[in-house]
Amino acid sequence: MSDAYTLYNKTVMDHFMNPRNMGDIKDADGVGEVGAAACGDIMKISLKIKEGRIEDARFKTFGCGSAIASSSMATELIKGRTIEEAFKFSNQEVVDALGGLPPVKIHCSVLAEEALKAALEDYVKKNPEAPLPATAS
Amino acid sequence: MSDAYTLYNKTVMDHFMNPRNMGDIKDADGVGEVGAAACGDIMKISLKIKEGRIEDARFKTFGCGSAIASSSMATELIKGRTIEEAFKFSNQEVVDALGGLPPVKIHCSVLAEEALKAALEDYVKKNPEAPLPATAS
Amino acid sequence: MNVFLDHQSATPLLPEVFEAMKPFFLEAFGNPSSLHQHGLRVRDALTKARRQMAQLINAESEEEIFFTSDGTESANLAVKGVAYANERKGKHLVVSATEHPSVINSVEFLEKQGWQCSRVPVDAFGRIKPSDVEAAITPQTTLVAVHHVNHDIGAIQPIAQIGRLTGEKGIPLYVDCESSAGWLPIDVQAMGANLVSFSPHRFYGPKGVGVLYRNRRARIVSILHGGVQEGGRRAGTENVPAIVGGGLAAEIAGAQMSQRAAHAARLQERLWDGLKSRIPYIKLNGPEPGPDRIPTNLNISTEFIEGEGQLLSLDIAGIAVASGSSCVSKSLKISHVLAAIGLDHALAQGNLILTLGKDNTEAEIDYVVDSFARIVTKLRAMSPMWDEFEKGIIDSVIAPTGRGKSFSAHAADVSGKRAH
Amino acid sequence: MNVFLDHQSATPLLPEVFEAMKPFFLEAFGNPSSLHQHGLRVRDALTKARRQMAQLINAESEEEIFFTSDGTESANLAVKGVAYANERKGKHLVVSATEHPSVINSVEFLEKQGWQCSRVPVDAFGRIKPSDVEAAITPQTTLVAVHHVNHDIGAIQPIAQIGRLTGEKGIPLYVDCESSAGWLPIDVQAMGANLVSFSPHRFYGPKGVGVLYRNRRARIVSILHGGVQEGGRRAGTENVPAIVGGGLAAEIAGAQMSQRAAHAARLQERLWDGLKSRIPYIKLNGPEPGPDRIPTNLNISTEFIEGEGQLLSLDIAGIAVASGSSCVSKSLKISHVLAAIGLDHALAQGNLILTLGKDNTEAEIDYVVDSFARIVTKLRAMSPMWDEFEKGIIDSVIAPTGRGKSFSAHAADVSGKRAH
Ligand SMILES: Cc1ncc(COP(=O)(O)O)c(C=O)c1O
Ligand SMILES: Cc1ncc(COP(=O)(O)O)c(C=O)c1O
Repeated sequence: MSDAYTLYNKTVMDHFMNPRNMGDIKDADGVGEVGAAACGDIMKISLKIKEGRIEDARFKTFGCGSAIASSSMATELIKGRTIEEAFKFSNQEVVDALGGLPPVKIHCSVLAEEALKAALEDYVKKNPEAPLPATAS
Repeated sequence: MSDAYTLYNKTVMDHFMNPRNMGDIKDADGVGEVGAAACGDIMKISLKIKEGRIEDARFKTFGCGSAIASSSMATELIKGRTIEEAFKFSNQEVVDALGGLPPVKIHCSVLAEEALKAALEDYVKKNPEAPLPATAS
Repeated sequence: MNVFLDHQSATPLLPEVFEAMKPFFLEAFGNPSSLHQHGLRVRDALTKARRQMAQLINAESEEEIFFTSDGTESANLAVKGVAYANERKGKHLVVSATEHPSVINSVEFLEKQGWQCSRVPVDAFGRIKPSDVEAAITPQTTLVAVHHVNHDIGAIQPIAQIGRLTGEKGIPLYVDCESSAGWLPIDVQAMGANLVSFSPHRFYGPKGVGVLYRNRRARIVSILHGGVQEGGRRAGTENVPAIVGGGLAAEIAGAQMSQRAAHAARLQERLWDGLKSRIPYIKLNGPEPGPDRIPTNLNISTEFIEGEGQLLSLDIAGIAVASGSSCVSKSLKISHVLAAIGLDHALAQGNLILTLGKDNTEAEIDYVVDSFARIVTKLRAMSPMWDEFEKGIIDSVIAPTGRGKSFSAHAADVSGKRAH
Repeated sequence: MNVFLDHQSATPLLPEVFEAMKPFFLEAFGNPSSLHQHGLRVRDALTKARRQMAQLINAESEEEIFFTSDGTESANLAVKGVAYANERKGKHLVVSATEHPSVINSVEFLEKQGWQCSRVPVDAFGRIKPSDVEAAITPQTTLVAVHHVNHDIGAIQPIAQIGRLTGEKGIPLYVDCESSAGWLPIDVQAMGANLVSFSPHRFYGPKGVGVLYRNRRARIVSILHGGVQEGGRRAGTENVPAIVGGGLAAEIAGAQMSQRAAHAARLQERLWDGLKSRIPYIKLNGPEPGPDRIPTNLNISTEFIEGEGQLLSLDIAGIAVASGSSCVSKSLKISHVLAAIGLDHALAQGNLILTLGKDNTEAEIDYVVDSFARIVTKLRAMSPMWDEFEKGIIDSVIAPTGRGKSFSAHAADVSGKRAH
């Protein structure tokens, strides 16, 4: 294949072909699974949280190339952040870190944000003693 | 110019380029000038008639290639015919002798027939003593 | 290895067709409407191409062939041209539910202008029942439009039967042959078709030309208005090189059709056998390979993974395919063809269309089978659905185990979490 | 000698444009809708071509460029696409009386569907008065369509003035630039045009592609329905090689425009000077050569002889020209452009259109003048009208002598003789 012609840019293609943090976390502290009604993509993010900080993040995704790349990138970005920081995470970070997505594919990055938030909420639910950030939705 | 591509067939092109009997007859015995309202063509045929027979026929035509070729061919065909025969002359003879005309150009041969008939009628009018054929229009 | 399995989208031009087109770019560049030698020369060339097109589909005369710019325009002209021409007779059309968007959307446009349209359903294999067509016809019907072969799922329609009944009722029958021309024999007279469309770019001819066959029994008016080209049925300067090339491509397709089709059928069998033996939970959409399916097309759904990822991974492996999956199309809607055959949403998601050509080889097919098996494994490992299927949380549509809820139910559950 | 003076009908492809198109036939044969490398490669090529088109007409963005199959389709899309998109606002259109049939006949079609249309007259030179356009506009007007340069008589229209007033009223302005693009500078922004159409086959690009420029201020809907190509504005498989070639032809035309135009202007002057000095009773239709006339076009009427015979005789001498004479067109009607400038029927009959190109030479022009003078003499010798003029039976329209009746009166007299 010629490198010159791919549907997505190099970064997206790299994250699609060599996804980071793919898989599940055994004994995850929080798991979120969300789906996009419009296109049918499903994304699952599991988190390992220690002392209010995300120690590990993994994903599984049923979806198109940009959905896979978005979840790969989101898990990369989120590792090491505090729960509070993570609740402020926005899909735009994913888009930027990926060097852009086609307009019709922006919703994939939104799905990654939502999967992450769902996992965080799952954690919060399981750990009611953990300090809840003010911005939690 | 390549011979292969002409609007009309070889015979028509020949009669257009080298028209036979072009011109006027001095002291013509009959002259007919007709026009086609639809396309604006005008055709004039002059006849020299001797002893009830067309001795000479000449044409002048304002009109397209097939109009010129039709009048050239009509004058060729008509020479030597009796008045009676000439009154039966039909445009189809012109079309056949030319080896065919495009459908939208058939009216040119009709014009040639009409110019001839007009010239014959002119002769008849000028020579009321001449025997009138039964089929005269 | 580079393998092109998307002949439905494009075919390379035959070198001899290219050679035939060449002089019409640089040398015989005239406009066929011109009355001088430059125009007359190309006019002759158009007549020859018309004859070649007529022969491919057994039309009675080359005067029944009209040139357009592509299959879409031909379909628009057939549908709207007949509808407008018969406006006074009636404003009802009958089409099948699985027509190409060029037909479906033309019909929708006419509906906005006051026409009524019946969409005849298809069975689970995508086949139209002639009796359904018959039932849909009303005294106001001025056109029946059915495609010969479906572009997505390769189903061959029972055209001759439909043609018999439209013939009896004296209603014009339009058959979109875009997916079949050049690959399957087409006999417009035996079909009972009054209008037929196809384009050479589907059988190694050039892009930029479409064909509409129309016989005297169907009245039609122009839809692109202007000059008097194409007997007043299609205005606009003719794309002479493409028409010339298209004519030759049609002639060659006619001559080589049986070999090409037999070759494709062999590869189709090898490919489908290979895929289904190597990959569990995979399904063929449309009729089984055989008399009801065009030998060039396989449409498969691979469960628990989505189509675009498969397409991208195959592309990286040098294999070009198409997908009817929702995420691939720009509209995010599942293909109306897959919807019409009642395909489960989960399977419509993981949909791929592989279309064979005359130059594909057995070695290529084996490479595709290997690559695809590897890719499916990789993508399933990434898919939460596969995992959940293995854990018995969700069930397979293709081979139900009786454990867990359906994929669709699960997808709805997780999608409900957030609105966006 | 072979002289091509029909560049209005066709131009030969530039060899470098042909070279640029080549790979897109055989090698990069993909469909731009495909998501694999074959599709993506040609998608890039389309974007480049869009940019080249945008630059030729100073469009703000390449996203304002839509590809169609030819100038006719672009005109149909502009007129009907805007009319349908604004149907709820109003159903009134304003066009000039001398638009190309692709506009005129689109408008007639819309009239059958309930639209109203005003046809703005032109003066004796074929020029539109902006105040007439203004007067024709009503609150229901949703489109004003005027051409930049007339295809028959080369008149350049006062577009910027018209654009100013449509801009003030917020009515979309469509400018058909088919006859000017590649030869005269076009600045859609300075023109105040919202839609502009042209085709590369008029400036040494390929047939099979047309361009429609449309900016955001004009709403438009598709008229050929189907897939989502061209941003949903034009369905159908794109003619990639022609688009690529058209883009390059546009780029080259832009770069060479001033030389090409200056060259044509020199030859135009030489040709017209030669003809009028050698041939009596000859008239130029449309504006004098200069700022109001495109430098490529001469439209002449030679009195007492008819157009087709001139065209045929010139062809035999190796000279290719066009004719707007009634006997030449298939309809047997005089060109609506010549009718609109009020040209005497007798002069409309003997009408020839000579259009210059970049490769014509002075020697060619001199040969044309000589040949034409000889042909006119020969045809006049054959013409009863010339004879009757010389005898004082009919008079000249071009240079009246005061003797005899008019040609038209005479023609009516002799035509009255027989009905057929
Ligand atoms: C069945 C069918 N009809 C019509 C069309 C439209 O043809 P084109 O792409 O030449 O415009 C297609 C194209 O894919 C098709 O498959
Ligand atoms: C002014 C004008 N508009 C539109 C057209 C139609 O363009 P095309 O021949 O590319 O269909 C022409 C063609 O001659 C023209 O001269």
